Amino acid sequence: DVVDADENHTIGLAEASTTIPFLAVMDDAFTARAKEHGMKTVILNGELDNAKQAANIETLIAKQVDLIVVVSSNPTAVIPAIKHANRVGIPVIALNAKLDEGAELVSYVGCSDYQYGQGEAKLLVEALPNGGDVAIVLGPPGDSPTVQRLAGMKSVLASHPGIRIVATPSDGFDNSRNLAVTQDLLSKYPRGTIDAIVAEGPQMYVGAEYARKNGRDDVVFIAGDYSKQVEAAIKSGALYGTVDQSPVLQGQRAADFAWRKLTGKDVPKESLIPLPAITRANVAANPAEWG
Amino acid sequence: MTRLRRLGLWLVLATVTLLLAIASPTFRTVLNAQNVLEQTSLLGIVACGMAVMMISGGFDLSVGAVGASASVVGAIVAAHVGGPLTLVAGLLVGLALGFANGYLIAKVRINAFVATFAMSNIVSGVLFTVTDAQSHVGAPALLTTAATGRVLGVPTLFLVFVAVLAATWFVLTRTKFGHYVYSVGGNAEASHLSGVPVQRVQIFAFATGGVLAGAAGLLLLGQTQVGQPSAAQAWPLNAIAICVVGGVALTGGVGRIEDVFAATLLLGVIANGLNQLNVSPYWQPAITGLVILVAVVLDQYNRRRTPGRRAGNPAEPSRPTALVG
Amino acid sequence: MTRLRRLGLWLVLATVTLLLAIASPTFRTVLNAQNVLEQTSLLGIVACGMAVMMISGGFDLSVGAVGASASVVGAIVAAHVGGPLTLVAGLLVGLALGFANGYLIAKVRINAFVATFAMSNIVSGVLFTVTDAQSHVGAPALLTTAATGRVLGVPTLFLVFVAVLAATWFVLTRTKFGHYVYSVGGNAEASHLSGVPVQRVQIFAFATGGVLAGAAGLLLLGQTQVGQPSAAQAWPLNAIAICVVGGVALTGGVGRIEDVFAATLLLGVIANGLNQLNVSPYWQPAITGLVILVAVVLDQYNRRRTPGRRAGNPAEPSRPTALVG
Amino acid sequence: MLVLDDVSKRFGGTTVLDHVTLRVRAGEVHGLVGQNGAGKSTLVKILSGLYPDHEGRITVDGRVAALSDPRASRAEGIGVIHQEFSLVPQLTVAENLLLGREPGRWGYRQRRTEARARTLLESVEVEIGAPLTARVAELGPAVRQRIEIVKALAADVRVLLLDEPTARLSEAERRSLFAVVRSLADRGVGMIFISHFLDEVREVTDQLTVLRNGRVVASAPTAALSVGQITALMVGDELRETLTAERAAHRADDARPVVLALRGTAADVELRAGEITAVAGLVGSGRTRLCRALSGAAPARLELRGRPTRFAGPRAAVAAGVVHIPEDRRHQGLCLSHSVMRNLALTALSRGLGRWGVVRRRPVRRLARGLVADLRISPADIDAPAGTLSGGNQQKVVLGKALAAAPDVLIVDQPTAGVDVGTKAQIHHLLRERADAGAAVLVVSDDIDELLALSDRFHVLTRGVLSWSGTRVSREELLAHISA
Ligand SMILES: Nc1ncnc2c1ncn2[C@@H]1O[C@H](COP(=O)(O)OP(=O)(O)OP(=O)(O)O)[C@@H](O)[C@H]1O
Ligand SMILES: Nc1ncnc2c1ncn2[C@@H]1O[C@H](COP(=O)(O)OP(=O)(O)OP(=O)(O)O)[C@@H](O)[C@H]1O
Ligand SMILES: [Mg+2]
Ligand SMILES: [Mg+2]
Repeated sequence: DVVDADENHTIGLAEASTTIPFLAVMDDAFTARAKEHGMKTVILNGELDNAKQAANIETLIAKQVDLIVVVSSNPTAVIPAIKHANRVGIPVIALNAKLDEGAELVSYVGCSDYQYGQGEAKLLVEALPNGGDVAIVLGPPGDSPTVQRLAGMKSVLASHPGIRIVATPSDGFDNSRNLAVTQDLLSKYPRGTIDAIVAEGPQMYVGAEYARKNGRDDVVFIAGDYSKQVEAAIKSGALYGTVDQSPVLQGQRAADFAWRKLTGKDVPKESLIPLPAITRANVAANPAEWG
Repeated sequence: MTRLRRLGLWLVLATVTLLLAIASPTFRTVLNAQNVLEQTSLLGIVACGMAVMMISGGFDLSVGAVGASASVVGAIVAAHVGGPLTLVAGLLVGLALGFANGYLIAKVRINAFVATFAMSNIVSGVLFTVTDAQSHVGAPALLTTAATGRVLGVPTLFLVFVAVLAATWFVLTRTKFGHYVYSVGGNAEASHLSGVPVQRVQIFAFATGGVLAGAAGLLLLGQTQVGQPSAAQAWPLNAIAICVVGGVALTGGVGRIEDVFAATLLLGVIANGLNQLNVSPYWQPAITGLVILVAVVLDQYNRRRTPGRRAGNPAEPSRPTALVG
Repeated sequence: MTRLRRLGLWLVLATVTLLLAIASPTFRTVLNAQNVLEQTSLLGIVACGMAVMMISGGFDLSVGAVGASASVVGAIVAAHVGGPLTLVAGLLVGLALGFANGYLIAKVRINAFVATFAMSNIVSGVLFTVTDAQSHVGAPALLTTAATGRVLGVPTLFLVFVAVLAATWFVLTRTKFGHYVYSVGGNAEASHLSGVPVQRVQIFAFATGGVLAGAAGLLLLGQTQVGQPSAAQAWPLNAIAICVVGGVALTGGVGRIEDVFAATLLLGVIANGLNQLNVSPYWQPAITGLVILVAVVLDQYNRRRTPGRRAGNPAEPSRPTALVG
Repeated sequence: MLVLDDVSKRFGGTTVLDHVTLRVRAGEVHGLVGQNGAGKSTLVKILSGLYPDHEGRITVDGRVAALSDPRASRAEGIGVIHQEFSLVPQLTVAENLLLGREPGRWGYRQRRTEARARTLLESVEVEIGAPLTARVAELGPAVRQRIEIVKALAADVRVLLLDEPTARLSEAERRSLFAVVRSLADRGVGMIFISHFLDEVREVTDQLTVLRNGRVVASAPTAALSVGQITALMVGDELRETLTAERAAHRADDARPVVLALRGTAADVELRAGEITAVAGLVGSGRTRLCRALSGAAPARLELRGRPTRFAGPRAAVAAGVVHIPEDRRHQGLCLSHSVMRNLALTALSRGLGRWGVVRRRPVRRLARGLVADLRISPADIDAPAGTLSGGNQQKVVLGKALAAAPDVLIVDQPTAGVDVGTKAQIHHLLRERADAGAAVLVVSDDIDELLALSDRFHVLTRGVLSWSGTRVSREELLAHISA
């Protein structure tokens, strides 16, 4: 392929799932920014299935797209497919989820789930200066974000022995189950026996609102990600805060990098977006991007 | 005898509850009991509809998509129009989709798996396209109260569930339609020969299932305040599991709504109890699976010992039965 | 006549392929054809096992958990011991779990839904606990080649699939066991009275399904290089869907492996084609659902028109049939 | 009052009814006879609204009847006793009796249904032999037959179609059914009566129509036709010579070796090589139980060729050469969705068709073709699904399945229920052949004449107890022993 500045480039996005609101906003931002650069986009749904994601990358190779952006739900599983793309000379950018060594990547754009967990833990430390007992509500067992975020949290809490993890139930990133899990925690730990509940995802607003309405103001709630519902819950005081990984920023940056690569400009090997903490203090100034 | 017949499941429920109450001091609090009742109710409502469809000889893999549609449509209507119209809209969505399922199955003669699997895909596709996969915020106060309120300490959601149970029980045992649901599920051909309006019964069974899935979707909206297109994906399999544990045959014609109630509570108590005991989320599915197995074996044993009241074939000790149902 | 009987599905497949080839220039490339074959093969192997279980009158909701177990165990063995032992270990896992399912269903007489649902939960739970939910990296070269290699341009994975298809076809149509699988699924009691070892047939049918799920898990490991405990969750429903679209009745006794092949390719071609046509991922499930509906209706119509050759009940135009299967 | 004009029905390419014209007057019992597969049940199904796609015109009382579905047929006042029962196994006897016509508009009460069923039973004076609250799944075919009859009588019918109602009735029940038929006729109900028992057809019908291959070959007042003439009309010229009914030689011989014996029950029987043993008894007397005990379907202490044995199941029995033909062909005998060939080969497979588990196709096809010819299964298509065969032909498939295994002990429960006269003789011939080849055969039948024609030795069961045994007996004596 001769790179021609006037040629219409097509970039493929092998998405982990297109039906998760967060990722859907990222996809939209990616598409919009790509369009500004005059590039077409193709988005494939990986359905959170390793084999399906690998197959989608193969499909993009067969479609002869000019560049592939990969959002993977497993850091290893897509490596063989990316190697194939490397062999046929299609550049690959990893987005939102970091990949293992082994394949050649133009760049990684996103955040690290590890740092994300660290961000949540820092909020926790800030909310509980005197330490206390906390429960951590996990995502779907075994999924990469679940594992990485927990590891990140534990790394920070290791230097704060005053904060003890007393329970780690799972809500599977589901609103209704978050409510059930929160109810169970609150009945298991009556007033004064638990100090905070931290979730790995944005569903925490449901449980937090429940606690607020039922007078459990003794518990601090911290969510992950910044949806419109989380925003409202921070404003209402139900949530203490959250870590915001901007899907818009990530999508835009991936499109920018793709364009730079295809037009022969250099691209940084890694670009981590900031993971600002959102609390009551700055919620008004930072409206949520998705919901 | 008849009364004893299906005590099996209730005994398991009582035993499990007792064991958990002994093992966990927090399990036996009033607050926790309220929680259990509230947490099981949503899926219980879906399971009531699923039971009607299963007794009629089918099942519905689209209840999740239907529930999600009702919640999204409800949220949109609540945001733009508001009030009781939300209810109407959500239930109508459920009714229409249930009818569509029933039509495909009874008239076009597509089997229930394919019809409702395809329906689920189609509904989800439309929903994601319309909403761009984003959640919609908004629920009328009525729904919020229904989903999260308490009446004299009892969760309103549980009261709604009990009302649905009672209505389903009444329909199944005290109306001609209900009687026909059993006869069609037991032997559609014989029912047809006997003048039972088989197709109409099938269509209405699926319409009932659709309406209840829609109602559950609305209550989910009341509970979480958002209509989320990707919600409720686990409903179909979980509702079928509740029904099967409750003795509703996948082959149709057999099942009692009381036992579906027991199965709903059993699964709810286990899930809650394991959380109360701080069992690792990794172990929870395994323990749930084991308890289900034990419950079904005991229930079966109990039914086999009660003479002359077998559901289905009078199975001799060594006589094989159908694998399904 | 017999040969024409189930052409319906193949015609739909041919039509869909042709339309896509016309509509999309990249769809009709050799590379893409290779991709389609490779992409459908994993699920196709699972569907072969599912077909055997379904024809015998059951089905298996644990194929996903079994596949994930085989891939994780395979990865661990590959990392510590390596080589061909990986294969043995993975297949043994599948075999053992399949046997366990069969035992629960045939001997303990738990219905297939509950038994395999519980098994799936239990296996996943153990797997998560043992691995602490972490993925394990490592696959022997043999598996990597089998899953990703090409022989004269044909994906090895597809060749494996074809071999499994051929073996399943042979077992189902040319062996005593295969005959028994059909007869047990068609009428377990009549088979029992005719001297068919019903329980043994049921157990072996589930063991077959387990082994094939294990094999698919190993190939998944070869394809992705990682054994992930949460992988393959969509396999059970998707494999059942393939079988049902391929005309395998959920009520047992009916089904042909050739048609399962056609259904596998059909679903694979649609998924790939919609991607090639840049159809929005939101619309894809809806279109897939519609095509499935149309395929099943055409197939059914075709079967009804072929005189005197109906599968299943001799269904008359106005006579209702069972909803399932 | 009921008139069929040029009624035809095709299944795909095959014409099953060919321009049938039939007239049933009020108060007339119209007999309909013909070989298995002649199209009798198809005619009944058309009238009950199952085949709205038939050709020709049907009028009831001069008005064209639109028989679009069973409800419409009912609305025309047509009641049906179906050959293959229209019962829902999961429902109770009472619920089945009133299915589709429960009292009330929307509501449903179990108790009211039971009360209504009870009054119904009293009014028709038929003893069902099972409590109204029993589930039909737990009942045998004889009881089901009676439920089917009462169910049809539940409606206020103007035309009643009886498709082989007596196939599973005892002598006494037959009598009471005939009484009901006669009183209905007196009330002006027109009836179509289908049966393979030509004597009884001659007894109860006024008018007789003979069907052959879907065509009406004769229609005349019954009195004008002898049994011989009817038979000749039914089968045509082809097969007449086989019809000379064989009368058993009654060659019971205590010197013959006992092959299989039941021990330690109140109904111990011994089956001898080369003999046909009959077991007679009323419905529910335990005949089926005896068959199941002997064939490994129920646990029992047995003696096989002098050695104490316990079969672990039917499979062990089959392996030892003991094969059982169950009474309920649709539920225990056949897989209706499978081809005739598959069904015929099943038992033979476990007796060693094929090597190392591999089944060779050609011998299986040859076996199936042979059986189809021997038993005159029609259509003679080994690939046709068993469910599309007529009732009598299905029965032949069940029998053929057992014969294919070349058993040493053959236990047959109701071997010829619903089989036409010609084939019945052929089946008797085959059973006799098996016995002559050295097999021990046990026959259970409600048809006394069949037992008498076939057997060398007789046993009578009364409430599960062996109440009489003998080798020579007259019809009257046997009847007396049975109802004693
Ligand atoms: N659904 C069907 N599809 C194809 N052929 C059929 C179907 N139903 C019946 N037939 C054929 O129609 C013919 C007539 O069958 P029918 O049941 O009317 O016979 P019958 O006179 O009642 O016989 P029997 O005395 O054995 O009950 C048979 O050859 C049968 O195989
Ligand atoms: N599985 C069973 N469980 C309980 N009772 C049974 C069972 N099978 C049969 N019986 C009862 O045992 C008795 C004998 O039944 P059996 O079926 O052997 O009689 P039969 O003479 O063959 O009658 P039929 O004419 O109904 O076939 C009946 O009263 C019946 O109700
Ligand atoms: Mg007939
Ligand atoms: Mg009997």
